[in-house]
Amino acid sequence: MNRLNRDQMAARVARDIPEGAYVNLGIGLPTKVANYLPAEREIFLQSENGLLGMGPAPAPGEEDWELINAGKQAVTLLTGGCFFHHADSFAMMRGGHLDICVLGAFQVSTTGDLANWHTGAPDAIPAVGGAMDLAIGAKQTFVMMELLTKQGESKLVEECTYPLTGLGCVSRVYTDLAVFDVGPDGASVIEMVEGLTIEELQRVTGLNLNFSKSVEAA
Amino acid sequence: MNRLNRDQMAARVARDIPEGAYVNLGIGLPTKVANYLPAEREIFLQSENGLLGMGPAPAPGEEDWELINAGKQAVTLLTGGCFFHHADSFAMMRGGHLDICVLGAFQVSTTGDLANWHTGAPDAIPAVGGAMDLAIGAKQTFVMMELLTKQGESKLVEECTYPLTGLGCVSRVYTDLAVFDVGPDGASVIEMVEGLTIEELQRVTGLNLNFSKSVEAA
Amino acid sequence: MIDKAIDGAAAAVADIHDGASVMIGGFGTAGMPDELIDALIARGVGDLTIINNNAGNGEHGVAALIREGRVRKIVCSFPRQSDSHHFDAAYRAGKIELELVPQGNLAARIQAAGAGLGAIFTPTGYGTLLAEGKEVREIDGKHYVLEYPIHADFALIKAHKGDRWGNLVFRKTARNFGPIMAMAAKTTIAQVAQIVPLGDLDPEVVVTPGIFVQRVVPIVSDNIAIAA
Amino acid sequence: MIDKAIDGAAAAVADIHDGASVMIGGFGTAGMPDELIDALIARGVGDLTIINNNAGNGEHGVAALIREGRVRKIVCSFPRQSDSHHFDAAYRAGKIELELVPQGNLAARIQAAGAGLGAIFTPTGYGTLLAEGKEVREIDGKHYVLEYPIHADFALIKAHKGDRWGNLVFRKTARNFGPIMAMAAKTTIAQVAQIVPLGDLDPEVVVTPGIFVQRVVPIVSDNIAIAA
Repeated sequence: MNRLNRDQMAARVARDIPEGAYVNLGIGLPTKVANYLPAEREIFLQSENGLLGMGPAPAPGEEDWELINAGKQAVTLLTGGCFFHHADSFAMMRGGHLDICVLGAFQVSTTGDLANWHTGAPDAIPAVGGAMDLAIGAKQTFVMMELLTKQGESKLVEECTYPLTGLGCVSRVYTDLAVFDVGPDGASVIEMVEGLTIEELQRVTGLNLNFSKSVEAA
Repeated sequence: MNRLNRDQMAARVARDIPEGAYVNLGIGLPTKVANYLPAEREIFLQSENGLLGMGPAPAPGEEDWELINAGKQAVTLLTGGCFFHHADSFAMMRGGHLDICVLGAFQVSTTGDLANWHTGAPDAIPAVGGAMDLAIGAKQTFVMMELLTKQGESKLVEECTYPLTGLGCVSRVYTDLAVFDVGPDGASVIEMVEGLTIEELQRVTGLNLNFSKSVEAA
Repeated sequence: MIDKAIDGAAAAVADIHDGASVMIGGFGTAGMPDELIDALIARGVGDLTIINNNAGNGEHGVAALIREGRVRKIVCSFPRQSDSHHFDAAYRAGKIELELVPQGNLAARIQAAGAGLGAIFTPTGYGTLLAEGKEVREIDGKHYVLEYPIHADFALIKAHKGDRWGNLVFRKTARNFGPIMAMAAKTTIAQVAQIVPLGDLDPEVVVTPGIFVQRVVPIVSDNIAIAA
Repeated sequence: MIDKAIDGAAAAVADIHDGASVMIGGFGTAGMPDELIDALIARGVGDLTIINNNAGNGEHGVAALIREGRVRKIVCSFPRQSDSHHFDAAYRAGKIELELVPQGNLAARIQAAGAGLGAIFTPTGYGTLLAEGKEVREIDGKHYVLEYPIHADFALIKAHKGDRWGNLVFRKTARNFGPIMAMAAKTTIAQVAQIVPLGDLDPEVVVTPGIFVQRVVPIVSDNIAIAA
């Protein structure tokens, strides 16, 4: 079975981001998506700390620590990019102006609930950052995650057991094994890696999955 | 009796505006106050249409119709002034950042209610503009008006009969006959023109007025 | 390559449809997108809801839209102007609906729409005719009125310079409602005096980031001097 | 003549009192007013409520304030950082109160305070732990949580350049919370890399008008390159 590695997952997500899209890539795994956006496609990356038109990391030694991303790493600004304050930045998210937001997750439910900010462990110090704003703000929220935990449990679930980040906010889930559409009608598998069968995906997730015609035909 | 004319009223209001004050002068009569602010006193005039540091009218022929005040007259910008959008401009008012707002009025009540936007006439087309925002936003709202109507009725009243602009928002009323503090404790006369008596002011207003010690001693 | 520049006002407003809600920037003549309004009139669609600070005066712009019977409803703070006879006549004849909004609430409600808020408690208007029938609440000893966001299908605004990504800068008090309307409308159409190459606008100085602007129309107006 | 320039961070923070609420700008190192925080620590007052996006890391800034036991409560979105051990220890020991706020609600609540709103209905956080016990409402088919403004006695922010009237411009992503905190605090103290003569800042380009700034402190930091 051709399980995708993290770079392959990032490349897969990048394929679905069209020219002209306004996109926020969450901290962690989603950051990798930037590496796979084709240079000839003009795509606008937003960073929650007040930056639109984010460019790649600067060359070592060229860092400007007043030009950073949400992960507090040094970045650059593309020609045509601009700066704004925090209220405008989150208005951009909350007001539905971003086309796509790509986030990591602990769990996603088949109806699109997202859990990605807090494990719920009683001794954990909670921290939310911009996760809840990002989850609900963009026109489409994509999640990018390995489908199974190290213990082999599905992170795509009937109902999230971790504390929620947002309700019904995720529209698509990219994993190392399959790509799912999620929402009010439940989860549909729209793509599977080579060598994976419908039966096996049903088994490892333990979910009642729909399969798109193209997947069934494959 | 030395009834003040409109320029004298404007000069009287100007006396009470200290250096460094952020001030909005309403359309009409209050606009005249600007003419009496001493040049050596730095005072910041705000205009609701997105301008702080408003200067005097330009010389004829020098008008820039993209540099106007709330009354849509051409103005200038002082060195150090700046521009901003409408939401920020009204945040400046509503958020309590202006020190003083000077407005005209149809009526003011002894408790500081203001009526200055609508006569309530059934066939009148209502128009409010920034009046309600200005009335309630500044740290102090001053009213400037002739005390009596042409028919001799007091415009300082127990209770406004015209539709209200704001409740309990006026702190001081400058008129051609006297200056009043108004508020929860009612109206106090803090100044009268020469030749006017306490008895006469009581009579023409028909109000139960308090008089400050200095007025009583005069 | 993304290029939001569009040639001519007519093309820019070609999808504004009957029944659309249309924000129009401007305060006085400053920031009024005259050529876009003319193109909207020429398009001939009606039943429009117009959001503007005023209700037009004289014979052009919003006044002309009203004169031609294209406006079902107007949301504004100050309809009565020196020469607002077309609005006055339509209003007295019951041919136009008026939603009168204090100017700061108008700005705050437009900003709330752009920011995705569901409603705001504002102190402006409390205890007045304009709050009648509205929900009120006392918070920390002050009284507030609940007001809802104002969204629109389109915003027509006028900026000073723009680039192909839709970044805008404004000029003096022509800024007024432009930046917040751009955020509140589904489709924002900005007429600009000049389209400049990408990168010419200093990233610190862009007032409206391109994400809020869908179309940029270069139109040289002759009535306003253009500073460098 | 109005001159808001003040000589030295110590003088600038000299009236911050025990029990004060203090907003501190900055996101990461960008826009963090380090020298003002150092002066606040040196001043020795405690029982403070701090509003910042984070809860400090390492040994300086907000982390040092917490280490010295000066902070009764912190309002922030992301207290857990790579090196936030002073916050972590104080929190686990029950020595500091945490109000955890989603970052966009933090920004919106600060902005609401500056704009004089009484409360806002925001969609962020609906249906989550962070909305527990809060008023919710469905408006036009979407769900919202009622959130209240965050005011403060003082704001400590870092800008790029300022003038004697308090006008400010910022640099790159160091802008972040500065402009909205300046509007939300009774007294805003801005450290700037440079004070320029009145008129040097282009009126179109001023990000924070002087009305929102009470004190401007020129401080040349050596850790950030200063662009022209």
